[in-house]
Amino acid sequence: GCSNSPASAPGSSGGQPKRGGHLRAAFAGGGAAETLDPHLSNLFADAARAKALYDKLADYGSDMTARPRLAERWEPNDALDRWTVTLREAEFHDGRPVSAADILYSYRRITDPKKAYRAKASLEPVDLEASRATGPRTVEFRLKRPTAEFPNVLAAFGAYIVPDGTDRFDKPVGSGPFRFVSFTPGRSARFTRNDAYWDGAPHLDALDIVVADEESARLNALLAGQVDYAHELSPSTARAHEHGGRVTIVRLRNSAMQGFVMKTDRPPFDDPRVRQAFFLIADREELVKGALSGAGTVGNDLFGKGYEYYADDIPQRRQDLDRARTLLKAAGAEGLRVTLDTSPVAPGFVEAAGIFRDQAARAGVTIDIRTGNKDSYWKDILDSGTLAGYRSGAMPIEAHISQRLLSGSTTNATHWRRKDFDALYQQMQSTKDTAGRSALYERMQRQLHTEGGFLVWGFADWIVGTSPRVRGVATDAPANTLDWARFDTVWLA
Amino acid sequence: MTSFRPWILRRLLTGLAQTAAVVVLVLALTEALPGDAAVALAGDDPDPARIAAIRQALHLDRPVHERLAQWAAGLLHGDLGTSLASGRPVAGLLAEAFPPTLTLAVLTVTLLVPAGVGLGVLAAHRAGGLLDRLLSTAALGVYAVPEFVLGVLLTAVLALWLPLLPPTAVGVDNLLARPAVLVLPVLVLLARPVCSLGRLVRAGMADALAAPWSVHARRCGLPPARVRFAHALPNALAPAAQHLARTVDWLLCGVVVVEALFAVPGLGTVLVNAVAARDLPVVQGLALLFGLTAVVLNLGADAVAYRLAPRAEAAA
Amino acid sequence: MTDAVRVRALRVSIGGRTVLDGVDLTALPGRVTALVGPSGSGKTTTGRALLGELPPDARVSGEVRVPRGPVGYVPQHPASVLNPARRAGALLRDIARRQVRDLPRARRRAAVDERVRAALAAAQLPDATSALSRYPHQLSGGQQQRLVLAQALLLGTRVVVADEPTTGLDVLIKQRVAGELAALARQGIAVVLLSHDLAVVRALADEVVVLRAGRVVESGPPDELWARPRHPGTRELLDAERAETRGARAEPGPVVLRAHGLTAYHRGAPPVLRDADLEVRAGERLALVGRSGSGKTTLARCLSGLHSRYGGTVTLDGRPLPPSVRHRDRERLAAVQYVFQDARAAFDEHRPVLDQVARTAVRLRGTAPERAREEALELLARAGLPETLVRRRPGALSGGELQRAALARALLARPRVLLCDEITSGLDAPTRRRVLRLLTDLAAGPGGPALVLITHDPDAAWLADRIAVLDGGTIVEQGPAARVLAAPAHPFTRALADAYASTGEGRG
Amino acid sequence: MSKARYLPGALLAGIPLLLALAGPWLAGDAGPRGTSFTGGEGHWLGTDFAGRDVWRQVLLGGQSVVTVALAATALAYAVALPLGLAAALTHRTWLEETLTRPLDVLLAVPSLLLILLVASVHPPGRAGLTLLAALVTVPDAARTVRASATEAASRPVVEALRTQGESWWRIAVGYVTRCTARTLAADLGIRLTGVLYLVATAAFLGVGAAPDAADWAVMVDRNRPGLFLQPWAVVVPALLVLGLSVGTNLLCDAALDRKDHPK
Ligand SMILES: Nc1ncnc2c1ncn2[C@@H]1O[C@H](COP(=O)(O)OP(=O)(O)OP(=O)(O)O)[C@@H](O)[C@H]1O
Ligand SMILES: Nc1ncnc2c1ncn2[C@@H]1O[C@H](COP(=O)(O)OP(=O)(O)OP(=O)(O)O)[C@@H](O)[C@H]1O
Ligand SMILES: [Mg+2]
Ligand SMILES: [Mg+2]
Repeated sequence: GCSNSPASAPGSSGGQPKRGGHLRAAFAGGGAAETLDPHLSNLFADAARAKALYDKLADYGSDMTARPRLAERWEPNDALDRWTVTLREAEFHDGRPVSAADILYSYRRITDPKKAYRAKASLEPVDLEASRATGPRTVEFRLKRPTAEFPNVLAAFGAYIVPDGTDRFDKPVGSGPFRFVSFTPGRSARFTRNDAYWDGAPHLDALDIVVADEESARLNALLAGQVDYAHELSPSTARAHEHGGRVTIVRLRNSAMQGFVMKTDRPPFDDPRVRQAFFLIADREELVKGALSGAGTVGNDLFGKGYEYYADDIPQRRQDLDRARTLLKAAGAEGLRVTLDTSPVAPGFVEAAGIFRDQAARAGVTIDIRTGNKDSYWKDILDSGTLAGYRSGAMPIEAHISQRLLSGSTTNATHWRRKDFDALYQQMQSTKDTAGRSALYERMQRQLHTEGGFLVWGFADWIVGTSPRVRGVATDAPANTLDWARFDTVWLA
Repeated sequence: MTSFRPWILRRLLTGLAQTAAVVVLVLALTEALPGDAAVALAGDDPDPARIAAIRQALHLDRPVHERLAQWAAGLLHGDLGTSLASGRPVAGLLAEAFPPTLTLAVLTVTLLVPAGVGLGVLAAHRAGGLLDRLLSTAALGVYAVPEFVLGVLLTAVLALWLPLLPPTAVGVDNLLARPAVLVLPVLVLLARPVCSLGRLVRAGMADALAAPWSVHARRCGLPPARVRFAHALPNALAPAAQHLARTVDWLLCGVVVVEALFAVPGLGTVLVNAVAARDLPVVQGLALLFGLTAVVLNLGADAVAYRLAPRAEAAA
Repeated sequence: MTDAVRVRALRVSIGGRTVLDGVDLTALPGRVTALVGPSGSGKTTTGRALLGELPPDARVSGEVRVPRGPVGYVPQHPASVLNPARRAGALLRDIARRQVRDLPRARRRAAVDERVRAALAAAQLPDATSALSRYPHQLSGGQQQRLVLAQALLLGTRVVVADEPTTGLDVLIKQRVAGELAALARQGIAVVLLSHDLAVVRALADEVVVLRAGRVVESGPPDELWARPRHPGTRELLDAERAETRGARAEPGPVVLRAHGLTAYHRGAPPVLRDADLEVRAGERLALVGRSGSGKTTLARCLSGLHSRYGGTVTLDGRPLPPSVRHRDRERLAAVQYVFQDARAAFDEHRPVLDQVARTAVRLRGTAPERAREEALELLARAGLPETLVRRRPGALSGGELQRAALARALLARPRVLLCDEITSGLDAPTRRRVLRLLTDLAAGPGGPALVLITHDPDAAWLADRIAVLDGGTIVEQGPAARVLAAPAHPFTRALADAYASTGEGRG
Repeated sequence: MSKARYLPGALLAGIPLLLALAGPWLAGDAGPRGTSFTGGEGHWLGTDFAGRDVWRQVLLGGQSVVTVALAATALAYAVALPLGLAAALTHRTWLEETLTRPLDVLLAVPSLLLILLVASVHPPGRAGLTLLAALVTVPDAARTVRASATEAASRPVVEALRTQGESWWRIAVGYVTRCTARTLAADLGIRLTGVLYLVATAAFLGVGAAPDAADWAVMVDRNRPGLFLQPWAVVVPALLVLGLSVGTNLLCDAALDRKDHPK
């Protein structure tokens, strides 16, 4: 009875699923900071473990639409500020059924004002004081304002459901496809099949999630058969081994937006002509080739390529140095000199800065690159500097806007604060029909495309390697979506 | 020689002061890093409110010296504090990361001493000769190769091309239970110190073997091996002992690269992660550990030097 | 005859200089063959040729035949052949162990110990336990000498080359060591003795070969040689005439250097010098005598600021003298100069001797380098060292030559007090006379140094105005030389006086 | 004959030195970027991780390595030698303690941690990196100097030189250093290599030089992922670094051996 969720993810190669086997998957980790508390999960390894043990009410499909998971269905009222969510029949590993109380407990735990759980900001629209269980398996969520995209909240990163009252995670109990066996932070975690899983028991007998921080270690382990699945490989690794036959390379497209952010409220970028000139300076192909080693596609200064509501109709922007020069001249910014903040927070980041510097030089703009500390980079660029490297994982376009582009957004790195834009967003959230919302999304995106602060030059593939006997790995699942790092649908041939 | 004991005692006392200095230095540097544990925990979602909340929850809003004092007070009760990033006790965390590092270090040193000394003695056997040149050049070559390059090469050949050995220790919780995974890391760890130790020993040996007292020992009919090992070697060892102490220190604290390459979750990994997470209690705990190790090792090396150059009373 | 050492027409030239020029020598088993000759005549070089250890750049012709197997060797400078990082016991046991290899394992240890003890006793180091546990630098010069001798005795070779084996030994021990060498020869070993000590040579040798400037000028049994020396050089060499009867003398002036209640010790050991009082007056010559190991060198080192682990006071002109050279200013450094017992160890092996000698004047008197070299050359020449010699590095000088260079180095400071530690031990009689004359002349001159002569040589002691006798770290007797030697109170002083008398008789 | 012994060292060290010196002049302008880790298209050593021409990067990348390594080693020894000698020559315990204990504190901080921290606090330029590398090298080098000088410093010659009123420098450098020259030269060579290695490892950990800097040591690390696609980007700079360090060490050896056997 789960019409909305795919019965089985599209496999990397066909064949009849086989039961049994023990799969070892290698992820980059965070050492002792790793945790099994799904609300704290921050790293990909944490997320993969959380996904094995727990469920969310909803999760994202490959186009970032929310797909029901523990929720069987959801229905809004007309004002879109009261949503009734009906749970499916599912049980935790200890046999207790998943109930409305568990949902409310989990959400209240996440939004605990004294704590700082990851999904706290995403759950902000929900008024949990007023929300209540209307039956053992129905929850009525009261929202602080109309929210047409409320399902996105249910699918938010880290909004996992834990049993009511849980506060310790040394022997975690969830409703997910695998049961907990053991865990050593920074090293390995072991899980076994949950035969009673509501979405059908996994094919695998057991799953190990092991940690190898270094990419080459993950690759070598994969090549030597120490692991069967290696998460996050580099584009050059992919190219080197794609046709070797020893490993299967899976490219998860559109996983990470790559770009630069310009502070739209400070010189020189407070002048839209300068921002446009910068849009035109970027040679996106060169950036993708050089910084992503070709593993990605070009961007069009908009977030969410391939996602629901993405404005595909807006023509692709190309490098035009003459126009860029003209615009700069018009803005009185000839011989412009700006500082570009960057930091080795992700592969390709610093390279992109270097490439862009060279491109800008051809338009008469001098860019000084300042390499910041990678551990505090995101905080540092939020309010200081004028131009900085940026990247973002997958999330619905709505989430991108609400978190980064509204006057009250907490991580508004472009300082994009427009009353008219905010109004469009509110209007969109209050619009019930999809077509109407779609039109509003397009208007917002057009505005961002012409004068926004995000210079999005590309979308990086997320590269996963598996041993050839691993089947059922989803190929079109950007990182953090439902089918990414999903091991209940995987089997060993 | 009766003054040996007070000397050690005094050195241990200054050692404690030194360790305190190390802790403070490391703390000051870590504190000077941009951002704090809250910022690091927030990562790419640096919501100011969230950061403020984390900061409050971790007591990061209190001044450093207060936190340091509290940590020191805890230390007196044998409590190293709790990790900011994971909320787990630091002592337990270090205790978990120590065995892999110790295993690697002990194994490496056990092989290093005979190999390095042997190489040096062999090369010094005929200083300037063909064997010496070959050995020296090879040693220099290997010494100049950083671990990450050597690691890649050895892994490519021994683990991937001729699949003789497992390339990483990924997912292995007890290294000693799967000794095969230790071979590559130990080889890589060994490579550089063997070469540097060998060169120092060679230099010392060449001088010692040319000294008149070596000539006299040979003249007295002592077999060449005895002259080499019992007479010349001790005189060549003082700098080598210093170097060895440094190497052990490095093995215990600085094998970040090898741990990363072979996915061995030891102290180096903890260190890098702790710095990245601005996890001060862990960094302090590590600094304490490093400081104490260094004090003990330096003391050992000085004691050896004291014994090997008895004429030099100044060493005490 | 196969056991004989045979040297025929040996020519050695080093660095273009002919050091040996047609040396013939035969040393028979069971006999002591002595090689005598002035300092620098080639004795050590001959000895090294027997060992096959001439420097790599030496050009050698002629024939050297030595029986197979190792050759026992007592080098002239014992300090350099003792491994600084090995205790005396280990050095001896290493050798002894080779001798007991055919014994059953269980008995080897005891046998080794027994042999080591026997060798030590034979080398006159009876206090075995304490000596064995010491490092070489913790032994006195004479003790080191005997340790090396013990090594040679332990070796059990068929040939022993002993280069100045009795330097640094006091008269009593010297006689006993000579006795041991004779006993060695009686065991059928060929002993080649290179020595300046004519008393020992005459008492011990069966055959004496006289070298002069690298040539053998004559040879024969000692009695014959002493009775009828053919070569004028030999006559001069063998003439045991006393240096000079005290020479010219200045009236002793005020006290320059005074040590009061000096108690010196080494790290972690009982004091080696106890409550010593000593005065040195301007223009005076003081002989410091005593058994080997009695603390003479230590006393001198305390005075000269090289040993600062002591209690008590040292004053110069009534003002306290800093215990360490590091704290002495230029003037006070220059005022008290020390000539090292082991000259070879006191020179930098990398630099020419002349440069090193001249530096004293440059550093301590502020003389211009050119002028300092001239002064140094002049002084060295007076000590019998020509310019060609001193332009070389220390390695190319003989033991006696270096000893004189060391003396010149100290003298160049124009010291007020000169502490001479066994500076004549490595010199032949004529050279010794020459050096002593040089010293006394300088001392008698205006502003000349007061001399403290640490010596085992009765001649040198005789030269002194006053004698102080050290025994076991205590000054047991002190007074005018004539009185002390005429009416010795202490057994050691008595032995010294006897030895003096006997050499005096030797002179006839 | 005597010249010949310098030949291997001179050749090995000469090529990298020459490239480092002349490279920046020969490099010319940056052409357009290609795809990373490919060969051909006018890139005769292929492209690097950022699609740049490897040969051009090689030409540009020597200067920083060579200057940092040489300057840091020289600087480290300029500090460590007097410190180590002073510690070996002094008899004053307090002086020795004040000289060596602070260094021991530095020594007790693992050098990579120190670099990691300092470089993160203040991203260093070339000069900063040099200072940093020198800083972490000094304590170790000073200890080695002290250990090897202690024996020579306790010889009677030193006492004789002191009674001669010889200056500290002459004793320390003129005698003690000379006696320990062989060990020190071996150590110096090792330090030079150590600094090269340090720069490379710092790059591995993501500090020190900018990640896309033209720098042989950085290139080796950054181009590692493409080793199986386009080996030259790793192999060439690695060989140059190797040649530099082996060559200088061989030169040291050759010079010393000559001094020891004057003919
Ligand atoms: N570093 C040391 N540690 C312990 N004992 C020492 C040390 N140096 C010398 N001694 C001992 O001190 C005593 C006195 O030594 P010193 O060198 O003063 O004797 P000396 O009278 O000069 O003898 P000689 O005539 O043999 O040169 C000797 O017994 C010697 O073994
Ligand atoms: N390596 C050398 N190079 C040049 N000349 C040397 C060398 N070694 C020794 N000589 C010279 O050879 C001569 C003989 O030296 P040798 O050491 O044999 O003399 P000796 O008879 O033992 O003198 P002493 O009684 O002073 O020890 C000396 O004049 C010395 O300067
Ligand atoms: Mg001689
Ligand atoms: Mg003495």
